[in-house]
Amino acid sequence: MCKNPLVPVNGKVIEIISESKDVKTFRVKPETEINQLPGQCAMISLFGIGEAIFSISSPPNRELLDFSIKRTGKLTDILHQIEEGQQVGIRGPYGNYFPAEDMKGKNLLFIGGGIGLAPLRSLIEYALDNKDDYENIQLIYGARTPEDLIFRKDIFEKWPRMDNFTVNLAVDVESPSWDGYVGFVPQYLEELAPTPENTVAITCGPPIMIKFVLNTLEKLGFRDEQVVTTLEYKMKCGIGKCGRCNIDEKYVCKDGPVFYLKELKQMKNDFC
Amino acid sequence: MTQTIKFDSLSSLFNALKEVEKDYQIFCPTKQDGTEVFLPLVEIKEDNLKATYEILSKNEPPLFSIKSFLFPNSEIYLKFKREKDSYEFSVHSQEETPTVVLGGKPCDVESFGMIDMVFLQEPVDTFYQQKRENTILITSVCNQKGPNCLCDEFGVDKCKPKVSDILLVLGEQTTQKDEAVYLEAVSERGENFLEKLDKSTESEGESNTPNLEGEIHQKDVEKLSPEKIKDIMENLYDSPIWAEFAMRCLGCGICTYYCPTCHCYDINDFHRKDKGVRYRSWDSCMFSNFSNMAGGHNPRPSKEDRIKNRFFHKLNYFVKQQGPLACVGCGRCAKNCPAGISIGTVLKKIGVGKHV
Amino acid sequence: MMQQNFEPKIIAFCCNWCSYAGADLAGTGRLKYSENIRIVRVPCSSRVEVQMILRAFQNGADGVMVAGCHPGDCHYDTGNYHTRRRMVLLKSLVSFMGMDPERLLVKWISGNEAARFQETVDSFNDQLKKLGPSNKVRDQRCEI
Amino acid sequence: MRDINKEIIEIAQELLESNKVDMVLGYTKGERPDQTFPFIAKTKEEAERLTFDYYSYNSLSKYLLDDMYQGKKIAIFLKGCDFRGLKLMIGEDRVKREDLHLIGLDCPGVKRGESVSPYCLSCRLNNVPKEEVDTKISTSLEPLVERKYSHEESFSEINDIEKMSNEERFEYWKRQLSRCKRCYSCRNGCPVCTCRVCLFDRENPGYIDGATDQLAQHQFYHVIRAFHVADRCVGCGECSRVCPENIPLHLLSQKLIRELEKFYGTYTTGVDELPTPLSTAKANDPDHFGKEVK
Repeated sequence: MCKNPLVPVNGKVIEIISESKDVKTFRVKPETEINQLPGQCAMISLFGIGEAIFSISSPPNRELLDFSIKRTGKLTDILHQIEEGQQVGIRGPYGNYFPAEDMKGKNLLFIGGGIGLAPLRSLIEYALDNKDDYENIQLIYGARTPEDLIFRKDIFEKWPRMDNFTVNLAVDVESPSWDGYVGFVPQYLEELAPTPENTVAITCGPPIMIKFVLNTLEKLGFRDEQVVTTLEYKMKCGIGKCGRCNIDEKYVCKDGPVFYLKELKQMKNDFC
Repeated sequence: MTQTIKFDSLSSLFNALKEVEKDYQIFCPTKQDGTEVFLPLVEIKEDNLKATYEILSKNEPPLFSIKSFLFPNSEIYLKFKREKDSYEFSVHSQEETPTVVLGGKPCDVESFGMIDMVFLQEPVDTFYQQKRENTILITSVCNQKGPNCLCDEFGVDKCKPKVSDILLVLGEQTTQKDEAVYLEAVSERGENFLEKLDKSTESEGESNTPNLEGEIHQKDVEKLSPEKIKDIMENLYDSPIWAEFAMRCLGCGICTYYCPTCHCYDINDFHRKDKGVRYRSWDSCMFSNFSNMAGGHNPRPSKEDRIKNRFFHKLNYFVKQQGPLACVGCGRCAKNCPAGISIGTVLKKIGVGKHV
Repeated sequence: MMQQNFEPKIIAFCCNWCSYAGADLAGTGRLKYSENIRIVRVPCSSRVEVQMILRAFQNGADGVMVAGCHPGDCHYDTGNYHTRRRMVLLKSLVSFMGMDPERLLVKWISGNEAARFQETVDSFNDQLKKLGPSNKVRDQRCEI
Repeated sequence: MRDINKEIIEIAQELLESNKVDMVLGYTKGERPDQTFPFIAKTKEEAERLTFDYYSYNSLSKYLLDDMYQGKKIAIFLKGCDFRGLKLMIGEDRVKREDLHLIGLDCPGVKRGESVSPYCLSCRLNNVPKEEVDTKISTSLEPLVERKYSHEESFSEINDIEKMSNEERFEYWKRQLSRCKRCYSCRNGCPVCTCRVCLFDRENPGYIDGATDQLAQHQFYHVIRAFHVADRCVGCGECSRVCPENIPLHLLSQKLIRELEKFYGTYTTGVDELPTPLSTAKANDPDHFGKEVK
């Protein structure tokens, strides 16, 4: 009998990196390869507690899979208490992926908020792996406070030093430890006004931020097929059968999580 | 090859079934504490037979649909054990004994056609597939429509459903008007089962099922066109009718749990000390925590959103995804909903089919 | 009939001000009582909701004990009066549904009644041993 | 005798036309003669569909808690039990009396399908007191059952169960409860189950578990559901009526009502003053746990 898609494979947490006070990155080594593409997700399970779907924040072809997880619920609470070496269940990859092929030869504009940088990171790193295929990369990233910014090594050290890579950071509220931009991401985006020419914008963040970012991008002249976003819904099966993550007839787990703005606009239901 | 077997009466059919009971798990409908239930054949006593006969002869589906035999209300699929830091998990093996479900109505068995589309499409849900292949469906046909039935409208043939292994016809439903019971094989699986049954019984053996009597033909009923309804629904997204329904909806899960085509599920873990299981159980899109996320965001926060989503799924999304309307017209929602919201009332409200 | 080798699991909800102190005193006084008991400290016996008791049974308890201050001595004046009303009712409902009400013990134990605590636990333990494992209210899923 | 429906429609139309209310919450006929369902009339035309008959079993007062009804002026038709449920909600500040226009009905007893609701057989508070509502329907239907109220007889069903042995009772409830599909209609239909967030809906701690193959989970749900409305029950019997599996849930409530009565005296929800028996406690209550058990 062939394997049921709901049955996970074993994985081991090799390393845990604390990103902020409520975000940790778990570096997992699965027993069998997952072979994901940038933007895809996987189900992580702690036996006895449950499963939840998370986006993979590392690019393809790495030994370890990174999951950057914010502490919000029952499972993530426990996940934040585990130690390196913990065994977890993993199944996936699920969903579609960022259209990295279509983006070749273009500028990439990443707009992220809070934990929303996690799925974007897989594509950023993928683009850096294939530097020749892509033009300039710009990242506009914001969080509530400076302490809430995640992937600090990447955003403060690694990425700003790369060629053709601009990093613009923002925080929502003023803080003594912050001398950068203070304000919301959509606002910052409007001020920076990146050109839509030969550019694809990729955004992820809290639903309300995505909503305003999409508006701003339109104002800046981005067309619907130049904007890509990745969404998050409650999921149980990850394979389009359990029926809860639908927006219209599309299942976020199977037909998403990555959607072009064009697709979102055709939907009758609001995505948030 | 065995095609049709005639039994003198329901009890002679049951005696024949008892002969093969060691190879099959057989379930039949009957009444217990005044309520229709499916029980294993062994538990059906002589005095239950009258109730069983009544349920079979009724032109109305039994209280609860038979989908739970193929897609159980809750099923454990993973077991795990913890030893210090490591976990061991294994797939919880399912019973291999073939199951026979007697007494589903044509609408019930046709619903499996729809669940197949979802669960058997890639990636295949092997738990369902295994049960599906291991279950023989003996369908009790109807020769008339019941008070809530919309089978004709939804294209379900109440006399000869497409998805079934064996058809069960009661003599009283036919021109013969007798007490006999006919079993007619309509699939290979059904034929094999009848052959086994044939050897074990001294019934009259092969014969032909006499013709059914009653309103067997669709009378002036126009079959609903999935495409047409899908298009009508397209324009109803912002309609006030959903709020109207929501105002009287109780928000319970009756419609989803009693619906033979609803197939949403939930996955959860249960553990005690070092042992645990992972199980899936039915879930209902009418519950507020169905789509509520850990962070507190809920894409469908109000009853209106949920009721709209449910009927859009049945009458619009499913058509787009798979083709047919996700309803077999069994009428259980109409019978059981305490607030009188059913597929029939929705169709009426959206102006489809004057007959409903 | 006493079951051989059966050690019941007892969950005891003890009020912080009286019964828990009583248990504490039993400990410091080296009074030995059955180790089958697992004490959960609660601020007041009225904090113990029905769902907690049932959950304990579901998850494998063979007996549940709710212990609070003697009526009139509640740290919050009326807390244990509420416990009293609630527990009487729960016991009748549970027995109406055919479960064993004897598996739920409610007891008033004050902070200086170490001996009473010891006695209560031990006699409850013996009683549960006679009753045998509780399987009417237990979730059976881990036993497969 | 006047036609009750005519009177209902006239009253509703008058209220809507004079803008005294935004909507009238009542009943209308369903598809079949034995179906009557809740209905909201917002216009004079819609009001013509209002009706009241033996099948008007739903408790309408529960709807008022829903978000969709907030901030609106609502006229609501009330049977005796619904009225008592509503009074509890008003007493607990869950709804505002000034937003409501209460229309009292004399209830003839109700049925779902063919069976008369068990509670109606022993109901003595079927009529809504005229002085407590804004409008009283003067016509009434022929009573469905001949009521001979006897306090003892109203508990006859639970007596039968109490006569059983412990094992028999356990088997009885095991059989009944294992039919439960956990659709929550008994909770959602109950007019006195009024928590803002139900403990069964809370995800953390997840008190209830989706597994319906475990008797323990059914017991957990039903004991707690019954217990949480024990002292609040108005005896409408809606829990048993809405249950598609015919689980006699009202027996649990009846048992609890009788126990409360035995220990703490009679209390009739919606008639007697708040607090309800379980939200208060007295020093001189009987103490069943004081005596030593040997």
